[in-house]
Amino acid sequence: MLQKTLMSGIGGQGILFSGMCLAWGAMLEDFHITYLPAYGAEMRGGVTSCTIAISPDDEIASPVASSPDYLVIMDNQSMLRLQNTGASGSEMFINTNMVTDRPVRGDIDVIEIPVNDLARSSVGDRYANMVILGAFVQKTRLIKPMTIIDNMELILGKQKARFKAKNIEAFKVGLDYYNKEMP
Amino acid sequence: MLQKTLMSGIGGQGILFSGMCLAWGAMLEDFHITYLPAYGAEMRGGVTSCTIAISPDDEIASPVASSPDYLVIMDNQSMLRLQNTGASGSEMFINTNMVTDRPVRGDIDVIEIPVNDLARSSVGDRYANMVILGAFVQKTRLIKPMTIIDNMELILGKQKARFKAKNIEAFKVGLDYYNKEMP
Amino acid sequence: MKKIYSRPKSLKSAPFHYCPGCGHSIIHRLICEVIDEMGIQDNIIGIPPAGCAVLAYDYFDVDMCEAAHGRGCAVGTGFKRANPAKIIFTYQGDGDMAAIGTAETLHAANRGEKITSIFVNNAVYGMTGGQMAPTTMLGQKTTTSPFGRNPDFEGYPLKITELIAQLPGAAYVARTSVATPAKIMATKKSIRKAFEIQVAGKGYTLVEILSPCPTNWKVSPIKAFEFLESTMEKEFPLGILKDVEGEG
Amino acid sequence: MKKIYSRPKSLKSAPFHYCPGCGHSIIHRLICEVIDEMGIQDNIIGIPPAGCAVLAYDYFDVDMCEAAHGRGCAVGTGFKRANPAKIIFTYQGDGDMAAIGTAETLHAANRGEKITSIFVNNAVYGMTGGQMAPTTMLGQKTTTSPFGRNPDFEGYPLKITELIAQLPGAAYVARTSVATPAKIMATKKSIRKAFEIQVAGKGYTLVEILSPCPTNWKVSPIKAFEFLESTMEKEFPLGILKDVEGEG
Amino acid sequence: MADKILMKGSHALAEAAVRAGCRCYFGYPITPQNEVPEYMSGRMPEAGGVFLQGESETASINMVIGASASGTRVMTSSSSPGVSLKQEGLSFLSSLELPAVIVNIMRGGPGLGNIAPSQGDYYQATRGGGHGDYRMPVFAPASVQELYDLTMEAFDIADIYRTPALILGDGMVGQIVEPIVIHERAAIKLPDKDYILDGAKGRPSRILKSLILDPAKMEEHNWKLNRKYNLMKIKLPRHEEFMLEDAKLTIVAYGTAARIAKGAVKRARADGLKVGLLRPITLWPFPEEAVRKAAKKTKLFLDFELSTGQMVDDVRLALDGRSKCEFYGRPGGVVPSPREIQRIVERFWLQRNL
Amino acid sequence: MADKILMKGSHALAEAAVRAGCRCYFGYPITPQNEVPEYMSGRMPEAGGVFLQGESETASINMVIGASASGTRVMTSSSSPGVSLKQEGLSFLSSLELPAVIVNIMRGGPGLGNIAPSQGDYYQATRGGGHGDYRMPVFAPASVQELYDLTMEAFDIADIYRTPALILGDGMVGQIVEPIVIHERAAIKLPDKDYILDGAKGRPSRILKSLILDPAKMEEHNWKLNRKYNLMKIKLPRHEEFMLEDAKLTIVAYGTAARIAKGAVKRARADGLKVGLLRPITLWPFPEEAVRKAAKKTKLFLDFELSTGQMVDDVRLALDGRSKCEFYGRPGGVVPSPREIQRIVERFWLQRNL
Amino acid sequence: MAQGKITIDQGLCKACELCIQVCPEKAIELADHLNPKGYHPATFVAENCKGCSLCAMICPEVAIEVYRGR
Amino acid sequence: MAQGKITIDQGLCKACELCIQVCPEKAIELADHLNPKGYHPATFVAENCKGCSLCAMICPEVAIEVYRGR
Ligand SMILES: Cc1ncc(C[n+]2csc(CCOP(=O)(O)OP(=O)(O)O)c2C)c(N)n1
Ligand SMILES: Cc1ncc(C[n+]2csc(CCOP(=O)(O)OP(=O)(O)O)c2C)c(N)n1
Ligand code: SF4
Ligand code: SF4
Ligand code: SF4
Ligand code: SF4
Ligand code: SF4
Ligand code: SF4
Ligand SMILES: [Mg+2]
Ligand SMILES: [Mg+2]
Repeated sequence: MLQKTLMSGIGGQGILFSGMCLAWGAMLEDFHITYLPAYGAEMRGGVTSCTIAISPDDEIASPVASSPDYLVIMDNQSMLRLQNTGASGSEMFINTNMVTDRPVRGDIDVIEIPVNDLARSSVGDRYANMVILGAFVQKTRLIKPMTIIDNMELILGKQKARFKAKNIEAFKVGLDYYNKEMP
Repeated sequence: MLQKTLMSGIGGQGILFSGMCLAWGAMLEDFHITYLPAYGAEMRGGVTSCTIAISPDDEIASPVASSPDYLVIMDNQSMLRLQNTGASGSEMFINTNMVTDRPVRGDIDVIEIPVNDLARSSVGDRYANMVILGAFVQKTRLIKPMTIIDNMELILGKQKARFKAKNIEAFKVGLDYYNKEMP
Repeated sequence: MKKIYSRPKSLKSAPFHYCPGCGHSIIHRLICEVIDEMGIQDNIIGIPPAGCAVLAYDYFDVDMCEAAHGRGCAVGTGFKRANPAKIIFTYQGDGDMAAIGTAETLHAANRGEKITSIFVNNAVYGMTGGQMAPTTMLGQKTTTSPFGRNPDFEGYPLKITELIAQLPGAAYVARTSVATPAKIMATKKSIRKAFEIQVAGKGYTLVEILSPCPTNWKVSPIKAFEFLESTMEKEFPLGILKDVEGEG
Repeated sequence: MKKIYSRPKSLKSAPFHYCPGCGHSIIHRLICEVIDEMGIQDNIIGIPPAGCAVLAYDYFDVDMCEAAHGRGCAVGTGFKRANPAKIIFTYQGDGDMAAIGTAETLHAANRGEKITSIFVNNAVYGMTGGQMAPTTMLGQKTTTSPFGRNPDFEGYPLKITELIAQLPGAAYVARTSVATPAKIMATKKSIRKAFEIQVAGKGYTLVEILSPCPTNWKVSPIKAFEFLESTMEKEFPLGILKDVEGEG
Repeated sequence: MADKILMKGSHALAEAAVRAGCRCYFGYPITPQNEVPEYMSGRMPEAGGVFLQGESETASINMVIGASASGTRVMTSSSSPGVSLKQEGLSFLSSLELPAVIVNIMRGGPGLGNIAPSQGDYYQATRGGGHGDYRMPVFAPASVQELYDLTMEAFDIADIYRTPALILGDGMVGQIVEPIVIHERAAIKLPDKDYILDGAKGRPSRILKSLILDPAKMEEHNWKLNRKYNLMKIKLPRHEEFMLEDAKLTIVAYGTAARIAKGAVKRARADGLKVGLLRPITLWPFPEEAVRKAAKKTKLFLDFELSTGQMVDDVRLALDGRSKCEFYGRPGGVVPSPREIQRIVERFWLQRNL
Repeated sequence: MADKILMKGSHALAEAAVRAGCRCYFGYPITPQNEVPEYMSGRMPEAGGVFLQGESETASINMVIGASASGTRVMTSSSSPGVSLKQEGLSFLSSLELPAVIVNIMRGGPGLGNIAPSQGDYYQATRGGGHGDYRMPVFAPASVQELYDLTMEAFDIADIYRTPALILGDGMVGQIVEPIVIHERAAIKLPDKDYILDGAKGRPSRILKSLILDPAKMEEHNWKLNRKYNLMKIKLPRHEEFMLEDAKLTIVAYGTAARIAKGAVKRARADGLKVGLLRPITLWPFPEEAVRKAAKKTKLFLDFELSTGQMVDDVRLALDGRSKCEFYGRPGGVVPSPREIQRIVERFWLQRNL
Repeated sequence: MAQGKITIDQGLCKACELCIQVCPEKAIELADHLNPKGYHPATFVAENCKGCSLCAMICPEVAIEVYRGR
Repeated sequence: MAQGKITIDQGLCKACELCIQVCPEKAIELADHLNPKGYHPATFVAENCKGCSLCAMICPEVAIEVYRGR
């Protein structure tokens, strides 16, 4: 079944790359996928987001998510802007270190993760985006975690290949956190 | 019946003004008329020409003369260019002082007038265009000669009104020449 | 204690959409201060560009008319010719004024159009994401000069202000910077001078203002202001290049 | 006796369509003489303008590609970038180069495009019937400045050549005239120099040539040549404005 | 007849503009319409208006934007290649909803083409050669008098609908000299210009902009413009009918082509063929109703243009299968004679044994 | 799957150009297509080609003319307002019969509009927004892979027919990232370029010009171009059919709109409504035959565009009264969901009780 | 000797730190908390402000008002 | 002392008289007859031509060829 994920954060949090990892993973698992970054006016240091659509059987019609099944929220501006877009019954992953508010609505699942703390206490703050991705994949199982771990080099591309280890490590931190801390 | 006249000369011979006089005259006699100057590429010192269409009853469809009923030829280049355009049975007025060639075809009337001589020996060379117009009007009777004479000031417009007398005189020289010299 | 500095009244209260440390909003403020001090808020018309300042009309509380990219000086000419009593200013970036708008700018200056151009030179195309501008420094890396600007292929930083200064139609031409509070004050003085000379009907007036673009220079605001002073001001010397009223 | 002067071989035999006493055909001949002397007829590409010289390809026996009005330098840039081994020249009038083509010309020069522009300045729009050009003299009557060019409204004769001379990308910039046989010889020298510097890959080269337009100046050819020397050369001083190879 | 005078098309156009209250003209020379700026350069100062020769067509159309935004009646004129350079500006004028009169005296194309009469810019004029969803009223005069009258009216329509309006002529209409009657503009009530920028004195400051970043708001603007265009489609279509009552074959032609077609119709009628002419005077909005009405009687339509066929789309769209529409064209500046069109008509007449 | 990679639309387009042998790129930045020049600025030097950022769109298209005339494969790209500035140049390219690939990644318009996906430039692309009688092939990709494939092919078609060819995308197609397979260009036989200017060595000198002062000769040229366009009308039309076999209602949509429509078709089919999709891949020449074929079974057509309605003209022209064609549009950058289009389809289905 | 003080609109501040950089009296610092925009806003800390207005002069957000007097 | 002569292509000449103007030896005049273009073409008259080529240099129609020698 078609599943759409919307990931959002402020510039520099690397949320677009998290989305790319998910997209690559899904592609490598032979799903139909589209990845659409929000472009343009948001450029100015503000919120950046991307939408990943994943479908097992069908080509994807619209890459836009009018009401996504999953949301990943890395900062409070994104929270304020996106809290009402999720489909009812959708799951929202929150970076509790940056997100102070909480969605008022009660019809969605909220998964809270102290992403920056986890990152800082391991690989480093800049890898927060991979931490939350780890937790996200582990919970949603949209793709297999190993797909990302095994193909990190390919996903990073030549220029960035040297960051492979740290990205994988951060990703695992997220995985483990979810396994340990979450019911 | 619709009658089309094509007048042609080299820049400076004032043939466009002769055409304008004919057009004004015809309009003042309540004919339908159009006047179309050949514009553009000819600009460069070369041949200039204009087409005057005159119709007693009907609006004029095309201001262009594919095969004019009358031609007025002021110089030899015009002759070479236009000798074959006239309808068969058309009349061609030639300035013998400048036109050395003659049309080969035998199906048109040729009226020869030493226009520059007549002008020089009266008002002056620059008025050659009015001399040939005088002869033209006298022969063709497309309009009444007096219409042009009476309205010369109007036709010339404020700026050029001072040339009224000479233009009329030259026009008359043409009239008289035709009356005297032509059968 | 009494308030000695607060927001100019011709500057709307809307928060700026510019990036942290951007020079545009500083320059907006200066223009508004001059408008207030000259008391011309109800007699001036501004023409924002296509550029990061495209939304300038959300900040200036004066009549504002958008111009197509590069055409500010032509639109300004239209306004001034139609209604000479009004004070007209165009607000243009380096791409807008020195690339696509080269002809419109140069000819407005040459005709001595009685308008003022505020030319914000940040050495890149800010709005579109940091492509090379005619004013980009040699060696400077941008998204369309990834190996650094190479004079053999991309030419040299274009000093259109120096060119305009030579046109008889130009009455006041200055280059300033916002690198320090002192230079910001000087910039304000030049803007005022330009407006005054326009009002006096002496000709075309231009103030080029060197301004930071931390985002596309990919440095912090503080580093950007340093770069402005240490590097850009070397390539683009500050000063009053022309003043029909003699000084400078 | 032996023939010491005859028609250059790269000049086709077609009679010119230009008016009596027009400078264009003199300049055509000079370019062809240089092409012959340098032996580059089979390695040069010419770009005629929209202007009285629009039909130049009927006279030059070399590869020629028409350009839209004002865009000669952009088309020339395309040719040179695609095929740097070729020698490229644009042939442009004052309206073509200094009005609608201002941006294309200035930026080609600033990029140091290795092309040569032959800029024929006759102070009017010849082809279209004598409208005002950016280079029209103050007070000069044209079909669109019937009361004479007034600097307050139409600005000043634009010296785009002086502006280009200041751009680092420009390698050779000269202004000459065809007013006398001697000046015609000097013009030919400048054209050759420009081509040579282009071949040497030093940068953009420009030769502005003051040229008569008897038809639109509404005077005889002889009067036109006098006006050229007595008036136009005063407003547009002759000389080599720039030469990277030092001289002048 | 004292009040009848001889005037060249392009001069009549320019004089009409001045008498319509046009007080700013910005343009760049190009044949075959140089007579317009030339006339304006002498006439505007008399009328206390502004004539300015822009450094290009691009500059000129943007000057038009400034003048229009300050509430002045303004015009620019050019010919085909120059009009192509104005397309961005026309798109802006349309989105900003600024009135202005634009003149295109078409020449042969594409490219530099030539300066002979042609009708190759019909699509550009009626479909918006610029970017985005916009249209503008397009008037196609066929005589000097009509050129005068429509130009005058175009200024009112531009003000009423806050839109650029286009006069689409060809070299012939611009160059031809015919008798015309010069009259003053009709005194009609116009909406007051509450959008103009003249300094925010005693009122809040105003903004004129076409940038609308929010897609939802941009869409609203698009539909707003669209409603305006639909209103124009009801109010503006205009055409001339000539011998249509009993026509079995209807020629559809505009401008110079229509003059020639009219001559052909007379000739055909003289030979007893029931032929008529439908001449669109507005090209956009296209007189669809008139075409459909004619289709009630007419078996065959013949669209005749000085092009390879552009308006024929609109005739067929109007017919929507009701009758067939053939095409005959002479592009590139060739002006056929009424006799030639008569022969074409006869050929179809026989082939379809009408 | 090893050879499948993820790529952004605009990067795929640029890479396809390079692999198609494009060795000159001239362009000017404008959102939403900046990724094309940015990619080219890094990639072209690698490929031994030329990347040059022009001082404007006008300059860029004229640089394209020079490069094409010297026999090089060349491309320029822009978005709506920038493409309006290229119209004169496109008219010249067409008349000079010079091959080139032009890219328009459309944004919301008219005017400055916005940078969201839109399809408001259909008319400009298919009717020749420039002056004179010309057309050019227009390709409308709907996915990243198709963007890659069509761009590559556009270069061949441009060379074969000696014409500029246009890639017409929208912000969505340019920004979307999808899996694609990078393949090399097909080795097809191309006519040799006997028109190029590279110095008259061992051959007579050549002239490239679009000025043809003699109307008779200009007309010849117009008809010559027209014959070429008619040939393209036979050879080039291309479209995709989706569930058309038994469709009682056929949606016609291209590009991003077609993707959404396809989603709507699936949903409608799930509810048992016999709905199909006809997706034009070439907008000019328009797949008229395909539309007429579909009309044999389909009672009702629904044209869906991200505009106020432009392609709908071509659908109706193709139908010529055979069936009715309704229109639904979302201009300004709004991207509706498949669900929304499904509802529109249902409404028509009921109204017409199909 | 002149006394001064400033007020900083915490909502407008984007933490560019330019005011901190130019303040001769080190009278400004970034706060620890985040403002709604997600920045650590500048705050007025010291007593020794001279009301020289340098901070206000350079603040890109026009977030600073300056007071002076005894 | 150097002797010269010139030939003028009468068909090309447009009677601009520039050659006449520049000839130091007054060796050129306009003919009385008209050429096909309608101009009185320049013609070489005098014997004292020095072959200085000034006429050829300025002739806009490239109508003049120059010879020199004894
Ligand atoms: C005709 C046209 N071409 C291109 C663009 C895209 N565009 C918008 S702003 C801009 C340049 C911005 O740079 P600059 O003028 O230096 O202003 P800045 O953003 O740096 O302040 C460009 C290329 C456009 N809007 N219109
Ligand atoms: C886009 C465009 N605008 C205008 C014209 C008309 N036009 C052709 S040549 C020309 C100017 C001619 O003047 P100049 O460049 O000085 O050359 P000259 O004829 O004087 O040698 C103009 C305006 C055109 N062909 N294309
Ligand atoms: S991109 Fe640069 S110029 Fe634009 S707002 Fe940001 S900092 Fe300012
Ligand atoms: S109009 Fe002037 S420039 Fe043109 S050919 Fe005649 S004289 Fe020469
Ligand atoms: S006014 Fe001067 S001293 Fe006071 S905070 Fe600002 S910069 Fe510092
Ligand atoms: S200068 Fe203004 S925006 Fe920057 S940190 Fe200080 S108060 Fe905040
Ligand atoms: S060569 Fe010299 S002397 Fe002989 S005719 Fe010519 S100008 Fe006179
Ligand atoms: S210069 Fe040439 S064209 Fe002029 S008169 Fe002498 S020979 Fe004739
Ligand atoms: Mg900039
Ligand atoms: Mg000129």
